[in-house]
Amino acid sequence: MTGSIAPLTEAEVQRLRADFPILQSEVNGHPLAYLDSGATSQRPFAVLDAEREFASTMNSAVHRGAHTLAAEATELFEDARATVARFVGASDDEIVWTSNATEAINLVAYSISNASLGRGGAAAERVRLRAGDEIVTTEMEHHANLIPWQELAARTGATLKVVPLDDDGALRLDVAAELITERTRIVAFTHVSNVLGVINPVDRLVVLARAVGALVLLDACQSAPHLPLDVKALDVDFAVLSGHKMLGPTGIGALYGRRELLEAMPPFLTGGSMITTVTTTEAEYLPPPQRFEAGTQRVSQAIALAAAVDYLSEVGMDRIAAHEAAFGARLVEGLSAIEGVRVLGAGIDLPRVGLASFDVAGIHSHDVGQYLDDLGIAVRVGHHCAQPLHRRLGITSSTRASTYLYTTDAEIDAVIAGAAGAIDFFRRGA
Amino acid sequence: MTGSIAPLTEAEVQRLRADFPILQSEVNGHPLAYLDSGATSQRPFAVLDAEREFASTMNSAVHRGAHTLAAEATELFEDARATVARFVGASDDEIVWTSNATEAINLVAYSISNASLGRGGAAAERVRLRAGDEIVTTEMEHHANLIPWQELAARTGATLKVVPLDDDGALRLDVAAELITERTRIVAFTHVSNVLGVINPVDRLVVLARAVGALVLLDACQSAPHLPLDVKALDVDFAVLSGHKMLGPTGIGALYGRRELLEAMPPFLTGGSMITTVTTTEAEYLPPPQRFEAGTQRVSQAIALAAAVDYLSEVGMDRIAAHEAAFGARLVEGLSAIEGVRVLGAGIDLPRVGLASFDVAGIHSHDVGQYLDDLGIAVRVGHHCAQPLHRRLGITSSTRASTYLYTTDAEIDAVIAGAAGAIDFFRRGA
Amino acid sequence: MSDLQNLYQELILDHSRTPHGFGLRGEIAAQSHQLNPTCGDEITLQVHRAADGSVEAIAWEGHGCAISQASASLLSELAEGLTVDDLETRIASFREAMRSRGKILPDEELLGDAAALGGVSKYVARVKCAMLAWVAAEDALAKS
Amino acid sequence: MSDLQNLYQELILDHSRTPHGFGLRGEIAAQSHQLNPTCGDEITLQVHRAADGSVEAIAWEGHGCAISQASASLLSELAEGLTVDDLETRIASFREAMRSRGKILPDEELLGDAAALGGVSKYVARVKCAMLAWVAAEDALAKS
Ligand SMILES: Cc1ncc(COP(=O)(O)O)c(C=O)c1O
Ligand SMILES: Cc1ncc(COP(=O)(O)O)c(C=O)c1O
Repeated sequence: MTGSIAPLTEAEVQRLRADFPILQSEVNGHPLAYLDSGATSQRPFAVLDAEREFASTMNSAVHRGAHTLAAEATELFEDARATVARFVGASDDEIVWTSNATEAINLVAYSISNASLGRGGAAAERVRLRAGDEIVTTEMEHHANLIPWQELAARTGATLKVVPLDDDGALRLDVAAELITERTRIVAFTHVSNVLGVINPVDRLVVLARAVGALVLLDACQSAPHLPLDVKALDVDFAVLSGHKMLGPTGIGALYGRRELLEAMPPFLTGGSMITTVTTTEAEYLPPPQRFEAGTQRVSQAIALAAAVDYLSEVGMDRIAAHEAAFGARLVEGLSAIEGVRVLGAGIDLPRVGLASFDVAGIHSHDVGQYLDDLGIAVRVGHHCAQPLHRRLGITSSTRASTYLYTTDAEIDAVIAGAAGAIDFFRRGA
Repeated sequence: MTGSIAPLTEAEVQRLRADFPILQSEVNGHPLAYLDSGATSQRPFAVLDAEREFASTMNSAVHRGAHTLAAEATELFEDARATVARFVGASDDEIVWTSNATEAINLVAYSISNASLGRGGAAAERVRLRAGDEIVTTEMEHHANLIPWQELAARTGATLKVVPLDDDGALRLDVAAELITERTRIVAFTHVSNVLGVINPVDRLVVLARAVGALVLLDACQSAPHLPLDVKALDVDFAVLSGHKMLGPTGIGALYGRRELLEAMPPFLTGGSMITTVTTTEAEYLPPPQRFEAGTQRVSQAIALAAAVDYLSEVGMDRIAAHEAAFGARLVEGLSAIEGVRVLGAGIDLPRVGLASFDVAGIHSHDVGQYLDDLGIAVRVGHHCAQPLHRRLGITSSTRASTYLYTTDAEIDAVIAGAAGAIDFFRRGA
Repeated sequence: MSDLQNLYQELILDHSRTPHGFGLRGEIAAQSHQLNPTCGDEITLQVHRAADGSVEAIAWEGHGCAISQASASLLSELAEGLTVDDLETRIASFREAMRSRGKILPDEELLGDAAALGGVSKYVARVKCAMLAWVAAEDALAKS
Repeated sequence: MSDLQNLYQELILDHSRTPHGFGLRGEIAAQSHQLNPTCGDEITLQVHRAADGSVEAIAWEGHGCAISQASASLLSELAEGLTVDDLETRIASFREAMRSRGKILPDEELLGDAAALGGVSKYVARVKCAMLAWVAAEDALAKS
C-alpha cells in the first residue's frame, strides 16, 4: 500500500528524534528504546511548546467569554478542530472533542441509548435501537470497542454479535457476511488491530453494512497515527482516535461523525456550553459539535493535538506509513525466526503497521518484558486490552513491540536480539 | 468564617504573581487585570513545569505497562490522586478522575441511570431510581448541576424538583424543607454560587437530605479552589471539582464519592483498564476508582493538578479564603455604590468568596465587558451558564468579576472604576 | 478615534437607544427567531413584503447588546423598499465584512449607515451580535 | 549480581518450573480466586487444615509469570504445618517487604526460601505478581 513512497532515511529519523526530549533518556543504564508507541506515543517540542505557549499567553475559557484572551483562545480552539478535521478528511463541524477514543465510542453508544429511551424527538429515529436489533463487532477488538456495545445491548435489549477470527487471528469475513443482516443497526470494528498490527479490509465490511443500512463505526486509534486516513474515502459513519497515540497529550481524543448523524443524535454529556435555552424543567441543545461538548473543554490539549497533527503532516503520513511498514515486516520476520517464538497473526495475508505481538513458549510475557526493560527496551506486556483475541489464540498474554516515526533500525534489532536473549536467560539451568 | 486568619499581604501577592507568566501580559495596551478566575484560573510555573517535566522524562501509559517508564508514571499518577484526596479530606480510592466537573456529575447521573436499568446487580439497589422517586436541585445551579438531572429524570421516570430562590437570590430553605421528602433520592446543590458568590449553608441541606435518606451531591467547583474543603466534615456523598478552576490544566476534574457508594455503583464509561475479565459476551469490572476510569487516563493533567494543589496548600487555603473574602466584600460595596448598578444577591446574608456579578440599568453586559476589556480588564459577561438564576432575578445576563490568590487591590479598584466609566461611556450623548 | 469609540460610534448608540423597526406586527409575514447562546440574547424578526414582492419593512423585537440592537435597527432601515435579491446581496456583503477580522471595510454604497458597524469585525466574539438580525432576515427570506 | 539476576534467582526459576503445591484437591477447603487485571493472570488457592486447625497444606492452580508461580510455590512450601496465626503473621511480613520499594528485606527467619523474592519489591509493577498467592491465602483464611 505504500509501495512507491520512500521510507524515512536514517538521517531524517535522527533529526526527528532530536525533537523528542524523552528519547534522550537512559533507562537502567541503557539508552531508552521506546517500542511502546502503540500504547502511548511521545511528544515533540512542537507539541510541548504549543501547549505551554497557550497556557502562558492566552489561557482562558472558550465559547463563554468576550474578553480579548477568551476570544483568542476560542479562535485557536476552533482552528485546532479544523486542523484535526482536515487531517482525517472531515468537515470542521463533524469533529467532536472527547477525552480519548474510549469516551468517543461511549458517546456514540450512550447517545444511541438515550435516543432508544425516547430522547431527541423524531430526528433521533435514525439512531434508535429496539429489542431484536443487532450490533456487530469483532473478536479482534480492543475492550474499548467491545464493552460499550455489550452495555448498550444490555440497556436497550439489542443483541450483540461478534465476528470470529480464524486460527491465524484474521477476521472471518465469510461469517461477517452471515452475521450482518437486515437486523444489524451498527457495525463497529477496528481499522488496525492493536495486537496483530494488521490493517483490516475496511471496504469489505463497509459494503456488508451499507447493504443492510447499518451504521459503521471505525476504531481508528491505531491507524490515524500511522497511516494517511480519509474517513470520507473509507465511507464510515463514525471514527474515533486518541491524541496521546499520535504525538499529542493525554486527555484528548476525537469523534468523527457524519454531519447528518450527529445532527440526529441526542446529547450524551449535558451541562454548560452545549445549550441554547435552559429552564428549570428543560433544556434546548446547540447543533453539533457543541451539542456533544459539555462543560469546559480540553482547550490546551486540543491546541497541542493540532500541533501534533501539523508535525505529522509536515513529515508526511505516507512516508511515516512506509517507514513503519518496513519495521512491521522486519519484526514479524526477525521474531518468527527465533525458536520458540510465535508472532501473533504472522500468517495473516494483510498489510501491517509497525507493530508485532509475540508469545514465547514457556516464558510469560511479564518476564520477557522485564528482561527487555533491563536493557532499556520498553515494550508492552499483558493482554493489551484484548482478552477475547488472546483467548482465541490460546494464550492469555503476549509481548508487543510497536514503532513510530522516531523508531530506528537499531531499536528493531535490539528488540529481536532481546527476545532471543530472554529465552536464554529464562531457560538457563532448565 | 475566616475571621482570625490574616489575608495575603500585598508583598506576598506580588511574589505569587511572579509565578504566573500570563499575568505579565498586556491586553489592549494595558497590563492584564484578570478578573475571570471563576471561569478558568491561570497556571503557575510549578504546574506548567510539572506537566512538562513528566512529558519529557517519563510519559507512558499507566496501569497497563510493566516497563520502567510505565511503572514510574503509574506511581506519579496514583500519588496525584492521593494528593487531591488529601486536599478535600477524602481517601485515595474515593477520588475518580474525570475531564471536568460536568463529566463528574454526568458520571453519577449515568451510573444511577444504568443501575435503574438493572445494571450492577443487587449491589446497585442502593442507587436505583424508580418512577415516583424524586431528585432535588436548586434554581441557583450552574447548568452542569441541572441538566444532567433533567436528563436522568427523563431517562428513569423520576421527577425533578427545584428549590426556588427568594427575591434577593438566596435559596428558600423553608421551601427546600417541604420539597425534600421520603420520595427524594438525590439532593444536588452548589457549595458556592458561580453568579452570586455566596457560600450556601451546606449543613442545612445535608440535614434535610439525611433525614429522608437521600444522597447528597455537592458542586464544589467554586469552593474547592477558594476555601478549605473537607467532604467528610461536610458529610456529603459526592462532590465534584474542575482542575482548571484551581490553577490546574483544562481536561481534568475529579469526583469524590463515598467508598461504599462507589462500590455499589455500576460503571459509566466502559473500555480498557477498568475490567478484570472480558469475554465476547460480558465483562467483569474492577473496584472503584478504576471501575470509573475507562481508557487511557489524563496522566499528565492529573500530575499537573496535584502540583496545583500542592501550590495552593503551600500558600494555605485559609489565607487564600481570607484574601478573597475581603475582595468579595469590596466588590459588593464598591459596585453597589455606583448609581444604576445592581449587584446580584447583594442583599443575601451569607459569607461570600471573591466574586460578584452585576447588572447595569440600560447597558447590556456585553457592552460593559467590551468597555472593560478595552482597559485590559478581563471579566465574564453573559448568563454564566445559569439561565434560571438570571431569569429569576429578572435579567438575562450580567457582568461578573471573580478573583483568586493573585488578585490585587488595584485590580479591584480598576474594575469598580471601570464599571462607572462604562456607564459614562454608554450614556454619552443620551 | 480609539477602536472602542469606533466600535461604539454615536450613530450606533443612537440606533440602539431608539431602534428603527422595533415592534412585531400582527400581519402574517415570514418570521425567524434567532438566539445567541453565550449571552441568551434573542431576536424575532419579520420580513413584510409589498404587493410587488419587494421588502416593505422589517419588523423585529428582541433584547441584546448595543451592537445587536443597533444592527437590527440599521438593517431594518436599509431593507425598506429593496427587492429580495438586493437584500440578499447586502446581507452577503455585510457578512463578508463582518467575518473579515477587520480586513474588509463594509461597502457604504451597498450598506449605507450600516457600514458604521465595520468596527465590529475586529472583535471576533462580537460578530455574532452584529450578525444576529441579518441571519434572522436571511432565514425569514429562505422560509418565504 | 545484577538487579535482574537478583530478581530471577535460580531458586525462583526452579520453583516456577516445578512448583510446589500445584494442583487443587477435591476435598472441601477454604478457597480463593485472585486475578491480576493487567495481564489476566489468575490463581485459585485452597487452604487445607489439619484436625488441630493448623495448615496442613496449600494447594493451588493458576498461570502467570515466573514471579507469581514461584511465589505461590514458595508460599505453599512455607505454609505447611503452620498455625493460622503464624501464617497470617508471615503474610503480613511478606507484604511489608514487598511494599517497601526495596527498603525492607524480607525476614528470612519468618519467610524461609520465600525471602528470595525480596528483589521484587524494587519493581513496583511486579509486586502484584508476587502478592497474588499471598492475597489469595489471606482471603481464603478470612473466609474459613
Ligand atoms: C458552580 C459550577 N458548577 C459547575 C461548573 C462546570 O465546570 P466545568 O465546565 O469545568 O465542567 C462551573 C464552571 O463552569 C461552576 O462554576
Ligand atoms: C485499537 C484501539 N482502540 C481503542 C483504544 C483505546 O484508546 P484510549 O485508551 O486512548 O481511549 C486503543 C488504545 O488503547 C486501541 O489500541
